[in-house]
Amino acid sequence: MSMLLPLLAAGVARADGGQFWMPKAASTYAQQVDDVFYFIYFTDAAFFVVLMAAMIIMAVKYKRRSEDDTTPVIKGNHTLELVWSVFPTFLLVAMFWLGFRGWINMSVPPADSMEIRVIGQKWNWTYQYPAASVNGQELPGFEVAGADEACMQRIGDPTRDIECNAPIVVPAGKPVKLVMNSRDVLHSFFIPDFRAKKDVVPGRYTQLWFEAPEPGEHNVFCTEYCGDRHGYMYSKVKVLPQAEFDAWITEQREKAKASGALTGAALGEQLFASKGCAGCHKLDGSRLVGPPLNAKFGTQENLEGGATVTIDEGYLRESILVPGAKVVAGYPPSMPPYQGQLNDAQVEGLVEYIKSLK
Amino acid sequence: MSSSHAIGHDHEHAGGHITPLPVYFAVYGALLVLTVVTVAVSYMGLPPLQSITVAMLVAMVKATLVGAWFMHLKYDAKFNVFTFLAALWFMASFFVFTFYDLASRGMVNEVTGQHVLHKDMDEQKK
Amino acid sequence: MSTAAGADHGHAHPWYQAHHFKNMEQQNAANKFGMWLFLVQELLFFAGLFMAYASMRFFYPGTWLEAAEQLDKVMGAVNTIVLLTSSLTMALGVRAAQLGNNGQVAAWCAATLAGAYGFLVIKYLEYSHKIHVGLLPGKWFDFKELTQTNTDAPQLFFSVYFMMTGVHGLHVVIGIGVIFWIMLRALRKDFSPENYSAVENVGLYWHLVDLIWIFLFPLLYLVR
Amino acid sequence: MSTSTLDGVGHGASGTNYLNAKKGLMSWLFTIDHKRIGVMYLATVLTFFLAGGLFALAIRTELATPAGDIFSAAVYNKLFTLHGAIMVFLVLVPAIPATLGNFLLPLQLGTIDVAFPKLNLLSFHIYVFGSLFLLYTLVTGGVDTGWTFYTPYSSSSADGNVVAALTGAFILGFSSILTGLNFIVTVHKMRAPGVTWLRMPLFVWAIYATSVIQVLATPVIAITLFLLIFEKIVGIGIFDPALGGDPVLFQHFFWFYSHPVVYVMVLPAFGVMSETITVHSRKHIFGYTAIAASSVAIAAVGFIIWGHHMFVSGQSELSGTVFSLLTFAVAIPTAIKLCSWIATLYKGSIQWNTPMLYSLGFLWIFAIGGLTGLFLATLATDVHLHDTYFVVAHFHYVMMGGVLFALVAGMHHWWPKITGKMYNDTIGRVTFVLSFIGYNLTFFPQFVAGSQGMPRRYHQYLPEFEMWNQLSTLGSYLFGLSLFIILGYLLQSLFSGKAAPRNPWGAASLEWRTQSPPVEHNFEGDVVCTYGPYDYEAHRALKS
Repeated sequence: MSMLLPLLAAGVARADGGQFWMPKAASTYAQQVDDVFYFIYFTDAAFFVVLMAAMIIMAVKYKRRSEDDTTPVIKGNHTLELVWSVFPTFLLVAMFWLGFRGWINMSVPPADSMEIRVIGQKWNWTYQYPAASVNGQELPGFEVAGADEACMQRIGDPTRDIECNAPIVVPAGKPVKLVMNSRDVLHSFFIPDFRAKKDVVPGRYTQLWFEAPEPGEHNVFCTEYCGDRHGYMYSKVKVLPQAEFDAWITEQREKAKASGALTGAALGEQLFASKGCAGCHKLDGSRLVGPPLNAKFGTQENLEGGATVTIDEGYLRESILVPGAKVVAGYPPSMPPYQGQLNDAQVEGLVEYIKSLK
Repeated sequence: MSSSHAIGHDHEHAGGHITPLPVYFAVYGALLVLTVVTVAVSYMGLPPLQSITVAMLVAMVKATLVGAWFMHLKYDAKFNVFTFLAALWFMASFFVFTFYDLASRGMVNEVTGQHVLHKDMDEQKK
Repeated sequence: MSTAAGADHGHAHPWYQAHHFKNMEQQNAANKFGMWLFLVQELLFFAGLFMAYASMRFFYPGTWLEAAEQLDKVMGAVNTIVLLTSSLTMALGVRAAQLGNNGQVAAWCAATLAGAYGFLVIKYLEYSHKIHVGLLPGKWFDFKELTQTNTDAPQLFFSVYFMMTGVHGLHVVIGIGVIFWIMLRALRKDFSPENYSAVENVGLYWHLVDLIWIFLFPLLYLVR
Repeated sequence: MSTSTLDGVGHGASGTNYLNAKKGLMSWLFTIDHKRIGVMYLATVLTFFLAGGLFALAIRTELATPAGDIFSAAVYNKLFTLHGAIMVFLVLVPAIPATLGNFLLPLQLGTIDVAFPKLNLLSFHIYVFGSLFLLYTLVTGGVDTGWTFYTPYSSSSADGNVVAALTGAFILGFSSILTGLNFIVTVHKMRAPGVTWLRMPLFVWAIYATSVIQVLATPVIAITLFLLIFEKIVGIGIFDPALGGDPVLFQHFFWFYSHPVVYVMVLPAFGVMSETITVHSRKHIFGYTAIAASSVAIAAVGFIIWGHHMFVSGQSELSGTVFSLLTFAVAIPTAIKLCSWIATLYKGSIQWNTPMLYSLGFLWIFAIGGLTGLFLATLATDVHLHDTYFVVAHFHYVMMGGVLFALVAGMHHWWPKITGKMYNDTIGRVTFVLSFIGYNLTFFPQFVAGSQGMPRRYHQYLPEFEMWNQLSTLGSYLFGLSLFIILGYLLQSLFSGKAAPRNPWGAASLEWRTQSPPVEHNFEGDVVCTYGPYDYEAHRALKS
């Protein structure tokens, strides 16, 4: 019963664009994956129905009539056993072959793919776009990361995380290759609509490619357990038409060039947004994952373990680089260390920015 | 518990097969010689691949000597031998399949295959 | 399994035959087969260490050759000979048990124990030298000469070295315990040509410890 | 043994049995009687199952709404970690081999005890000792690494409880190894006269294949956990990329054990099926040798397919291909078993009692579990489905549904033999309906949520998955309720159940030839086996 219902529903759903089992296919190889899926699905369904029908019919038909029932001695049947050993083998080989073809396709990016670096970190994604020379002008690469603070106010709403975290922006109709690695633990980059997934491993690079033919927005999940806020590590893929994408990326590169001149609190403010600080620290005095940071400079803070500390430049610097050293009481020690990820000027900028907050 | 063709005064006994003393000493002597050989070879400065091949071959001969005579596998119930070999077989499957992954990373995708050292990690962080 | 009282159901059993076995042949065969299965799991336990060695060596071939130079081949070779000798004495002890000569069993066990202690003493000398100069596993590694010339994780070699020899050394210590137990039982005249499987099984265990070392020695010390 | 008592009612002349032969707590805790050890395992395993099950209900309660609103993320992560660790290490691995296996193996072989009774007791004590470590982590705040302990999350976690949990799992491994070792020797050396290899019940074959895996695979997880413990203490760095190691290597180590171990869980369940389906159909098993051989084949092939857990982990593409191909090879022996059981029903005399209903329920659940495995063995589809709720549903169908339904079927089947009491079959059948619906309602919707893209181990989820999760939560409450009812009426039968006859089902295997419950040394006399375990003709001829 519980199987028949979805089966039926799946039949209906297939007529409805096949979205009962799988989300809408939005990459060039997604349809290929779905075809394999449905090949296995209908093979499975046929086997299941035949086996279960046989089981139920016989259970009813041969229900015990009296305590003295006798049964014929049937110890086996070599022909039958041979049939059910060999016949499925062909189907299994077919499944393997279809899966293998799809897999090779998914594993080998086309040579003309656009490359974007993806960095996983507890608990957000950073996307690094390469530098380029546009109209003879050298423009630097840039990073997309972090959360929109105003958006983040909606506590307890899961869609918040997916909407507020910065999306990875890619062009439509062009293969994109993600070269990924992690700064801390294993993550996994999963785009259900593209049928694309790959673990993001610290210490090595892994890669993932896709080509989205149509503009649109698609969810990104982290599918490798990575600690406390694993279930909040959402992002989006924003597929733009080529022309819009070109305009976007040029704008970002020009911004990056301009912000190269930033220093002090202005640099800090920009980093605070782009490094994802706003995802955990609010600036209006209310708590999120971490303590709020406004009007904190110069005050006393109680630490986990009973000690107190005055919030000065040294403490802020240490807390950015090695957050686990002195954790504020009542908060989890879950901030990732930024040692090695920020240069001196950047740390300086963040400290100046926090000092400036009222 | 059977023995059929041992050297020397071989006979059925409640204590199973009794290996003659000279056999033990001969095996021991061979083990010592092989140890000297393997140490000597290590001073010859062979390239790593040849060096490890020779060392492992010698070790396998030594292991066979210990297994066959000291551990009585030569005279033991055949199933115990099978058990021992089965363990080696499953060890081998662990080695072969795991190593196949390590060695074939990067055969399809170059970038995936790079094992980044921790020092590169630091550079990449900067 | 030999201390359970016999004579539970009618038959007269020798004291060393457990009640659930029909005869000594069955008991001895079961004991020995059980021991072999135990050795099987030992082999697969060590398989993990060998795999760790192989993969780290694969990742850092240069480090491996360089770091292995820090080990003392002579000490390793002497230890190999000590362990091989103790393996011989153990085999002779088993032979004595097969013949029912308890006195000789105890004597050979004592000789084996001497070898085992000798092995540990030499190992101790090696360890203390390494600890002294900072050739330590993992985050304790503090050997300037290597960290200066080689940034390819030289501590990994010593992680593997200490894990492998440490686990092996633990087996030697356990071996000392069981050989000592066998020696005491031999002094109590426990063994006879019909009842010697405890000696034989301890022997098998000790030979396996030897067998593992036969591979550890060249892998860690010799392969340049 | 005199033939007239074969199906006779009542106890032996003396009225003593293994349960009342000795008295006092110590006579249980330090018994070397395999039957008592089996019963103690059963009690312990069920207790831990209760704990793991309550964690599961807590998880499902959190997931009833998309927002992470009942527990904090940190607590939720600990809940699923403890649920997984308890269920895998403390429940599923010993669930059938150590309980029913311990109780039945010597009985079905017609012998007095396992080959090494003291070692058997030691296994139990090690099991309890190991479980104390997990209990320690539980009461001191839990662990949040996931039961898989993937590096570098586990190795870099500052939580000291991780070491305790690892130590617990390490110790538990030795219990499993020693049990397996004991059973292999028992099967080889302890069979009664006439019990040839091809006259062993298929349950024994299944336990035998299981034991082989336990002995060969468990040491590898032991050394893995050992290395991981040192990774945490000393930072040896083999698995931690920050120190030069390779986290994917850890996954190889881990799955070399953890894939075969699913067969440690499910092969004994197959064994139970081969017994219950034949006995309650009163029909010779269809294809005895094929089923026995497929158990051994599954055990052997099960060792070289672990890489299918790692298709997207960063394992090489070629390696993934090889593992995918080999994985399909394990589907064949499994299919052979399923077909053979169903063919056994043909022209049988099928009794619709509780053990049989759970057996048929097992076939249904295992068919779904097995068939959905094909999606995960196939490379292209696994990329999409890996680490989603589809996988969660799949392995619960196989591990939890498969093992639990078989365990419940087996408990009902052998309950008269173990306790000497009959339970209320009517309540049993009604509860079956409840548990079957509850079970499928819990896990089937997860397939849909998963293939739609819902990742596992998520504290919150997007509203589009809400309907599936609510169905699942509802189902889990029903299923949980049904398990409490089962526990209730089984316990009640201990006090007010009718005395069980020697052989209530008319079975032909050896364990039914002794009284219920068996005497301390299993049989009233020496056993000589003259016909196979499914030879109901010969059995009947002997009886009349």
